[in-house]
Amino acid sequence: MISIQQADFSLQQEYEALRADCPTIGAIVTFTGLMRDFNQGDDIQGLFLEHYPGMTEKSLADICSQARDRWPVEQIRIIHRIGELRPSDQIVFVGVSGQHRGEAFAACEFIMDYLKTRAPFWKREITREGSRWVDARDSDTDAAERWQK
Amino acid sequence: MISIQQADFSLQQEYEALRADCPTIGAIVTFTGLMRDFNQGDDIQGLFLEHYPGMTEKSLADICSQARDRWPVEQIRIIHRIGELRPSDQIVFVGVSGQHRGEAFAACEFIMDYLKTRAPFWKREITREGSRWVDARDSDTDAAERWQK
Amino acid sequence: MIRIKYFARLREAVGQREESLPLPESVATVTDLRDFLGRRDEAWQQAMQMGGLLVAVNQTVVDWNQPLSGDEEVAFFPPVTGG
Amino acid sequence: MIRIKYFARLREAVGQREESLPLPESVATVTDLRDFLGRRDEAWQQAMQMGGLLVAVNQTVVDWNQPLSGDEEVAFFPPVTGG
Repeated sequence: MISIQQADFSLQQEYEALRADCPTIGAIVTFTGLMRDFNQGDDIQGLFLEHYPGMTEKSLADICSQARDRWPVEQIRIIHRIGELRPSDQIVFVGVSGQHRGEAFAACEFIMDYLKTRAPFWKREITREGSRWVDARDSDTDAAERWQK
Repeated sequence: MISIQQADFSLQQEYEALRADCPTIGAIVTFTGLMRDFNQGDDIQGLFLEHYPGMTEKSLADICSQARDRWPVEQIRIIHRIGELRPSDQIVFVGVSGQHRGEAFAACEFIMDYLKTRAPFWKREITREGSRWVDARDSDTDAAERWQK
Repeated sequence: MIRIKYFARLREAVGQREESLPLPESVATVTDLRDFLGRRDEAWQQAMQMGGLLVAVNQTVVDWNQPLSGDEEVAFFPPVTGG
Repeated sequence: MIRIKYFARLREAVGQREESLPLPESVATVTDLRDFLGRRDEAWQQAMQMGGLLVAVNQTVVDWNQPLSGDEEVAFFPPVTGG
């Protein structure tokens, strides 16, 4: 299930849903991305997350289906927040359940790497001096390209 | 922090501790291992986990310190339950927080792979026909050896 | 009609969120559309040459030689930075 | 005195959880100790030849040529299966 929302989320609630009543599940891997208060040498006071409604959901669904083609996982859950966020806020959640840990780890990291480089979200940082669009990072592109080898 | 305990644990509580008041943290990865009700073709009714008190803590501390030598992570939390467990019970938790996701993913998976092959725990499964010691898996040895390349 | 959307830094640079227009005669591909828009004025020209610019047709990122028939949703945007 | 511990399948096979004994004259390494214990009777012999058997000295897994001085905690156990 994929959610794009302004509201915060509860890790426990998502975890319970991934775990729910399925005794074949042996492994649950979760990733939570939090807002840091520091980037490129500046204090960050806040963040604004813009996205492309419609395409966002489509691209995340496509990333999930690619993950499922690669690994036999059970459930996948993605939540991405949009709008205004403050330091230490939760931004993104990816949770994967599966029979074995290797698959759950790989699928979870793959989804994050692809989300970072393919899902249409853009961050605008608010600093003391004003606001600025965040630049894409080469390290994210490199992380995503690893999976194509 | 490392805990070997009979009691269950709360993912939310562990997550909150990893997240606590540290706005430089951008990523938290958690792994939870659950008891499956099926192994090698048989229904499993329960599990008994034996360990080597003293060495268990020592080996997990050593695995953590190896992870820290490899990746600049913030906090590491390991919980492993012992004694009697039932299907769907939580068995093990590894949580890692860090500035960036790649490091947190790698450290968390590394710790699990090493725990599986180096920490002195032994599982005894209870089936309808009686009980039996679980055999070590080659796939776990392979997973741990990956990190030595 | 082609429906065109602009996002993030690009949206600010062109001062527009979206628009619709009939497919111009000179436009057969998304590259043609970008060039067409870039001829509007200097701000547009600079914006449409933004480094790393991406284009999506009907909400899927495509190559710059993707053909257009005139009834698509086309979006231009800078590299993504979510997550 | 050497303190010896046995775990899991091995503990059951030798019917013992732990014991202490003075270092036997013939024992200079952990392999010597394994062989010494294996000479007790047939059950011990079979147990101490268990496939994949591991040995830890003072709670650290060591190679089979690890020397013993006579004042260690030595543990024998099958491959681990936690997690």
